[in-house]
Amino acid sequence: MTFIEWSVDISVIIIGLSILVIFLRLVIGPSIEDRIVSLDLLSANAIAFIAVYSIQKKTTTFLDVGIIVALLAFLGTVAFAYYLGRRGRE
Amino acid sequence: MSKIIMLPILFPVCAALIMIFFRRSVAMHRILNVAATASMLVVSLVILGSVRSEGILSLQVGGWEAPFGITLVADMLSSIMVVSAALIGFTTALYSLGTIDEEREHFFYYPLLQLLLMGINGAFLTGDIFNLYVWFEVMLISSFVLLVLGGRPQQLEGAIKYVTLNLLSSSVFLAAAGILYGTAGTLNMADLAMRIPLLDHRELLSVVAVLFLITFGVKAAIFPLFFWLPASYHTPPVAVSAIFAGLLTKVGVYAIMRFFTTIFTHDGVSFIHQVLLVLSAFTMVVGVLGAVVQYDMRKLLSFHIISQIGYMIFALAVQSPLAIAGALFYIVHNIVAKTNLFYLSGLVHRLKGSWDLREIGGIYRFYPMLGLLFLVPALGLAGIPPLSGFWAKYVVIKAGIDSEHYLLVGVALGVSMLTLFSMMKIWNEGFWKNDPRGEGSVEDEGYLRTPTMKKAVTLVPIIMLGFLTVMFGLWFEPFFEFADRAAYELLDVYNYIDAVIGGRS
Amino acid sequence: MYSIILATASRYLLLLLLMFSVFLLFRGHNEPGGGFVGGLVAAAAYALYFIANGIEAARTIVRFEPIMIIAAGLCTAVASTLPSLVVGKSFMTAVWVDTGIPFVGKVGTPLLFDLGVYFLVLGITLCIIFSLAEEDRL
Amino acid sequence: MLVLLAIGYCASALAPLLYKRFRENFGWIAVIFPLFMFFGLLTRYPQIAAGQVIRESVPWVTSLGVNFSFFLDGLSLTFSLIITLIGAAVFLFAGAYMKSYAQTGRFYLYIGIFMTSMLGLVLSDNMLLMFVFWELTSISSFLLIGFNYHKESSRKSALQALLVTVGGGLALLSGIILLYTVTGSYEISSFYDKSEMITAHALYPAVVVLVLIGAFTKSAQFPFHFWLPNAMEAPTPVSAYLHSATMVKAGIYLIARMNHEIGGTPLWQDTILITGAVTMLFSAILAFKQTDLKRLLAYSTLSVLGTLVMLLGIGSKLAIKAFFIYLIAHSLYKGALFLVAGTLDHETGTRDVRKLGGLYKLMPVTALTAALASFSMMGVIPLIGFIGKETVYKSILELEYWGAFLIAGAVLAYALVVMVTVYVGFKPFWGSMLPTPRQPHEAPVKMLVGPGVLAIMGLLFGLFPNFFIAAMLEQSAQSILSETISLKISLWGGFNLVLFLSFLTLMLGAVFYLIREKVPGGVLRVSLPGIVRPSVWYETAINGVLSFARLQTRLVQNGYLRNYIIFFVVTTVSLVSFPLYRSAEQVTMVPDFSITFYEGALACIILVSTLLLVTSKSRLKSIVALGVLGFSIGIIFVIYGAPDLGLTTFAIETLNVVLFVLVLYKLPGFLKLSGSLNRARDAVIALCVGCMMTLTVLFASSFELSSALKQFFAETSFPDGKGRNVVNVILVDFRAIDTLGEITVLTVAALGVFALLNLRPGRRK
Amino acid sequence: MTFLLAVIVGALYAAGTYLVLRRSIVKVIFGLIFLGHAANLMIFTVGRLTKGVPAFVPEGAEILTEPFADPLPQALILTSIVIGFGVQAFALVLFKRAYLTLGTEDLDKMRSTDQLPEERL
Amino acid sequence: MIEILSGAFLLLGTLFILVSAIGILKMPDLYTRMSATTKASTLGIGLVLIGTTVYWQDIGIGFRAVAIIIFLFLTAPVAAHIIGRAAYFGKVPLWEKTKIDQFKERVDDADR
Amino acid sequence: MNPFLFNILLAIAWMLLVGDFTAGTFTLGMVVGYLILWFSRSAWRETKYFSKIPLVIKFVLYFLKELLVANLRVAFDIITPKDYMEPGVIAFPLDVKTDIEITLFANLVTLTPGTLSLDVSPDRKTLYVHALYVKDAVGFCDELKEGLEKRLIEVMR
Ligand code: NA
Ligand code: NA
Repeated sequence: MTFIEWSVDISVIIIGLSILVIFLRLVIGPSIEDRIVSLDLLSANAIAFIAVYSIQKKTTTFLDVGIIVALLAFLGTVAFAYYLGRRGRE
Repeated sequence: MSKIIMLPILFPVCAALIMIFFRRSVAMHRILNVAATASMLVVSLVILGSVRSEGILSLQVGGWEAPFGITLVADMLSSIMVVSAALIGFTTALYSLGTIDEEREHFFYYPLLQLLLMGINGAFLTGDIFNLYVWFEVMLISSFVLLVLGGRPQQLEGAIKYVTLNLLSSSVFLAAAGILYGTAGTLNMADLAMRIPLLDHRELLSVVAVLFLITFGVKAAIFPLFFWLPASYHTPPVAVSAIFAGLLTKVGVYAIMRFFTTIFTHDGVSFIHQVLLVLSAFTMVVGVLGAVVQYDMRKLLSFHIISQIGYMIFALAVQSPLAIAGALFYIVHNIVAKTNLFYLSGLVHRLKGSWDLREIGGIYRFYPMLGLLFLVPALGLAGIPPLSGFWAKYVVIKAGIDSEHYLLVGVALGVSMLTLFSMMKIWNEGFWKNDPRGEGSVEDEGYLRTPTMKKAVTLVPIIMLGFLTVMFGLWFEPFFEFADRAAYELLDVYNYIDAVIGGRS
Repeated sequence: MYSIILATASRYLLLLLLMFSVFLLFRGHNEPGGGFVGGLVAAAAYALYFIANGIEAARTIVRFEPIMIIAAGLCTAVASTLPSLVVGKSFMTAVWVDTGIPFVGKVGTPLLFDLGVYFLVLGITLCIIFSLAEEDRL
Repeated sequence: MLVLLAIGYCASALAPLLYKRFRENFGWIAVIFPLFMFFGLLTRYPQIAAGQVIRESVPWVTSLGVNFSFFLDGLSLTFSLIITLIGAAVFLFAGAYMKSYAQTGRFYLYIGIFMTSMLGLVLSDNMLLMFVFWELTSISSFLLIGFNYHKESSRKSALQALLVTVGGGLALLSGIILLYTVTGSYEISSFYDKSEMITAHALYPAVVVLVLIGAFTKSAQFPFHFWLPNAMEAPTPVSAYLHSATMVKAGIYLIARMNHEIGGTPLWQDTILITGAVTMLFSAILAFKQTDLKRLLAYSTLSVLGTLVMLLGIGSKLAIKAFFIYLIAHSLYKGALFLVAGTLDHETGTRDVRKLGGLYKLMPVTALTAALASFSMMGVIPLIGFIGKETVYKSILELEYWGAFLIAGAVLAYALVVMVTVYVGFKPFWGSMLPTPRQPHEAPVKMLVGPGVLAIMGLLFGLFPNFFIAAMLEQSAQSILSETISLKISLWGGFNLVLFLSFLTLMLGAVFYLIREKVPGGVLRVSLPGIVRPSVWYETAINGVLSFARLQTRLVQNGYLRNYIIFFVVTTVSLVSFPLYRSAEQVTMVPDFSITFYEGALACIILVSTLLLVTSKSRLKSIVALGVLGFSIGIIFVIYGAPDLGLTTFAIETLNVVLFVLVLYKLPGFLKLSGSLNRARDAVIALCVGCMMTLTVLFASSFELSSALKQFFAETSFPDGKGRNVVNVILVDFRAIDTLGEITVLTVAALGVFALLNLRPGRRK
Repeated sequence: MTFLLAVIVGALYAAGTYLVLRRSIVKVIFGLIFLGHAANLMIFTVGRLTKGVPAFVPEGAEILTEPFADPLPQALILTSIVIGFGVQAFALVLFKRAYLTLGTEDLDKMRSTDQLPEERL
Repeated sequence: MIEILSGAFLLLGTLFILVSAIGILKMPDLYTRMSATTKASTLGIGLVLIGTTVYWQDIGIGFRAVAIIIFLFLTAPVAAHIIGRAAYFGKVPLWEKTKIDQFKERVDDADR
Repeated sequence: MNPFLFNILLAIAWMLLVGDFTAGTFTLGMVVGYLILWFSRSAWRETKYFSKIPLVIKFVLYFLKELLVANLRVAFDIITPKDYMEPGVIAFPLDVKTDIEITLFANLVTLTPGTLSLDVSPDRKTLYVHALYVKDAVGFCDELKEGLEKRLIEVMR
């Protein structure tokens, strides 16, 4: 096992762990904003995971998925904020 | 020649496209809609003619040979169904001219009608299971929108049930198609017909078959999956109810027919025929009992749809060539008669301003021709000779007796009594009885003031379909020949396989 | 809830997202992407713009009635099926032009079809979002 | 004969138009039509009398063995002549009688259709064709009974008659089909030689029962008789024609027609004998308490119909002879009397016998007609009715076992009929004059000719029976018994037991009349307990069906969406479980259990967020959970080599969030609506579904899948599809038509949303 | 992982079923979405899992060689996802309109179209 | 050599990601959680992407990675801003040890 | 920014995305970029193009340093059990004026760990910042003004 393979494996585990931790925050909340932030963070971690996974599987095709996730996660977050804003107004 | 079979799919989408582009010009929508359905009718008749003379037509879409691409297949069954769809499309196009309000026309009523027909035609013509799913969805979503167009509370309420239950069935369809690919490795119907008998794990295909049965059962509105139908069919404008009543459930029946005669014929599914027999009895009975207690004309007619589906399913479950032919003829007869009855109920409503039979009456006295026009499909539906329904009923019952399903035959006969009973209920209450609000009420005058043109376009479809009901009855032999041939084609799968995989394109 | 920060950012992001959507569209035949995703991303761009700047601004920037975009998309997709008939092939058979162009690769009716899908998806998403947003204001 | 029928239907269709043109004298024009047919058929009389059978066949639905095949033999000729002759009388009569009704044109239309169908019925050689006409007579009868449709009682009676006769018709239809199963043909003439084969067949009892139910309902035999008195709601010409002379005889025709082919067995003979006898007696007794002219006649008709059926049941040569004579006699006198009743009703405005009397002076011709017909009905020499009665008694007396009982019953029934006759034929005309709602005077010629001719024919036939009818009846009898009978009819049989019985009958009749006159009115209102009245059975059945239907519909179509879904789910699970259980045996390979860390984490996230969503009480939390779920599924797609799917999932999930956000804050927060019991039930159902799907997935992926498609796409995607992204090539090329459908779905969805939001009540754009 | 995915599919189906049986229309929508996910994932699983090898013809190669993920189920799922998106969007808006028009989110109160004649007010 | 560099980037990046994950779990209130973590993860992802680029040594990949990084750096703060603001207006409480709150007055003004 | 320049930039971005630097790609990028710009032209009212590349580079480096340092500081705080935080919400008076300046500034503030732009006042004069380490409000503001804001204004004007 080369260093890169080793570090990839480690990275995958660490990212997986972080994802679980962030997900825990999503589950416990307490505020809805906490959950939204966690969701945003989860998608960010998904990008990292995809990047590492593309090295692990030696395929570049996955990276484009990362771009999409980055672009869209932001829209999702903004949409939630929009909702919160409206909720506040009414 | 086989290229012609894509036209029933291409015409509607093109027509719809043009209409959407020229959104504001409702007059153009109207003309185009009638023109498109009329030409679809012509095309479908040509297809039927060439299937009759040349045998099964198949078209490998995209030029990819079966089973790799998607094949469109027009065999006798499909062509008959497409002709029926085009016919109802055409009559509904006319009927809509006289009955649909301008608001709805502005909000894409006609394009939606076209796309509905596109979905229906696609479902009839495709030879690929997943493609069938797609056409089902096209049909379904168009029907959703047509159902709610106008946004009245009743429509929305009915639509919730319609949409939810149909989406559930779609989800089952999808799952079934997925498992089918996962077990058989192909989605082409002919290929499946060829492969399934050779597979080792056929039992799993019985699971798939049951799932398909469920999903098509929902579309066909068989017991106990029909609840969406009576909950919603009476809510949209009657032109919409009519086309739904005529065509949508029949697509489900068509699919059951196709799947359980062409694809799933291995012994593992024989229990499904037993299931179908039982369900068909319940469908007939529950449907007709639902009908006899109704006073809303459209509700009454809606429950009847279910009951009549029972007959078709019964015949399908019997599976003899005669039974299949009978089922097919039953479908066509029912499409014609049922749509016509809905048209008529619309006319009655126009005259009397109510759907409730208790509130109206006296039509026969002042509009005797309307009475006659009603009696033709009503008695036809009840199976009174020499109208079309008699032959339909006769063939189904004959097939039942031949296969010694006496109990079910008894049920079918009893149900036909109740059908007559409920049809005569409409007759007694709506036509014979005096109008409880006195004669010549305001609505009558309202009707009399409608322009002659509008009256004509509502009456022409009714007369056309009534004429067909009579024709089917009096001139039954040629129609039955078609049905008979379709039945033989269906039961002899090799024709179908040969036409699709054989690579004629 | 207008925010300068979001509004300003959204103008730049709009361009980036649109660009990326076109990129996805053209490249989809060879790599991940295609008309659907392209259209969806384009729609996402406008959705973002709408949330940040309001519905009028979004309508102005889209310039066309979403329904017309749908029609155009559907038209393109349907039109792409017609060359097959002209050349006498089976319905919807792909027809390719001999010379390709860089990055996109071979040009043919499937690409046109994908382009139609792109516009259609964009149109329908916009149609839905705009309708909802406008209803909301009333 | 097909041509004859076609002319008949065309003529009927023209009736309303012609009526508009001629109005006043339409009766005279209308009568041409039945007379034309009558004489047309009469021209065949010599051939038939000579023993010929005229056949004709035009193909119809050959593949199902149904053709327009007709035959004219003695039996059908007898019936055809009765139909057209009485038809002529009625058509003429109605011309005047119906003047007070609106829409007389329609009346002629229906009655014309009826007459033609009735002719078709008796002329058909093909049983299915006969059935077609059979049903047509039921329908035209329905329309005619309900002719006074503004009256509820008319509508009810019409429906009742229709249901009973059509119901019986359905039984007949099944009988016919069974008969086809046995013989392979619908042609009655082809059954002729197969009699033994039919009676020996296992289906034979079913055939008999079904055919007889058909016949009994049509001919109003007990217990299906109740519709006939109610059918008197029809205008009187209709009652005279359909419900006395012709349509109700269709069943009798059928029994007579099938007597040779499927009869001759104890089952057949006993059934019709007993049914006929019961009907004869029972309805005569019921006649006792009637006061309405037409109902009196109706019950007497029932009694006669019973007698006719009974005679067929006896089945001896003499009985058949009696059958024919009585058939003709009854048609003549009952037709006449009904028309007389119509005249009375028309002139006086009432049909209550208690209110009629002494009209002789005002209506002498009518009175004479009535008297003539009544004498025939009472069986007074020298009218044909007398011969009829004598032969009936004789044939009963021939019976060995039943004879004694039957003769007593027959005498009793006949005596009651005599009483009815007195009421209808004599009481209104003789005695003291009673005031009536309308001022009566002699009826117009049109109303006199018909009954007059019928009554006179009764006399002529009685005086010269052999000259007029014997030859035809011989041939008819032959078609029933298939042996030659020499029918020598004589008016006078000498002083014997039969003559004594005739005398006794008249005396008894007189006694009954006197008793009826003396009893207080209250007795007449006493009715039988419901349990022995089939009309009550009918009502109970209809109401029972209706309330069951209501109950069932409320139970099944109850409006609760979740109940519908439960039906759906439970059906699915229970139907799937059976083949799923069986397919478990075919599982050979254990699925892949290996799990990496991140897969486990992913699964954990999916499961937890699912749980989160299911239990969530906040909408936004649900959307967040849904987002997590969607993204996780996207990641699964990516991990397993489907980046395009991943891309699409991410994009759609995000847009879904936007949509949800736009829609959802208008929607309410979650309320806990279901009780815990419901939730537990739903949870169990849901778990069943889950298990089912899990097992299905496991089973389905437990073997190698070899797909030719996968290989094909891999090999042709780039060379032929010009694309390296195989998925995309599939979408836009291999399966492009799927995509076309799919974008159509999207288009419609968008239009739908647009319309839903912009087109709604109270909002204009 | 096939096993795990099978369990996930089952869980999604169960959750979807449970949710569509609720009385609140919002939950029903969530249920429908769940069922959509479940069906897609099911097709994916049943179409056999192949890890990390997407179906792309590599640069320079003419054909794709094993192992690679079966592209057909992917195409099917893609189609169904997009169809599901359209249909769900419509359903969502429909449910919203129904709520606003009928003034209730409780499905048990939406029974008027099914009521028998004598039950109507 | 390249592989080692790449691996180092990956590990460093994932370390930041882990830190931010812990941060979001551990920090006392929403604002501190956001403040602390969004950028750490952004930085971490940036590092991971650089590691990926280094590994592939492909210009296309490189620019895609750069595109993601730019995009993240563009969107992350906007997202944080918009949620933080919504939270504040939505009355999500501050940590009780928060010293100063100069925003409160304006929000209260707006409320009035 | 000049639309034409922006068009070129977009074309370059396109080439970057595509990873192919030929004339064909550039042309296609120009076409795509032009279409996009044309499609969304109403979003563009301003602005002027800048050419202070060295300033930009200097600014970026400064920012990266800040970013790294701040990140480490927070990371330390997170992984050690003890909290050193003294959070607060500060009203920061803005000198930057234009949309783009305000946006950039606010984002950069957010990106530096420990600080989070909450809102810009409607009159665009104040930026409300949540910060983790606030000794005193005035000191915090001065630090930010002298550091980030000043450099940003240098670059932008
Ligand atoms: Na694609
Ligand atoms: Na972020």
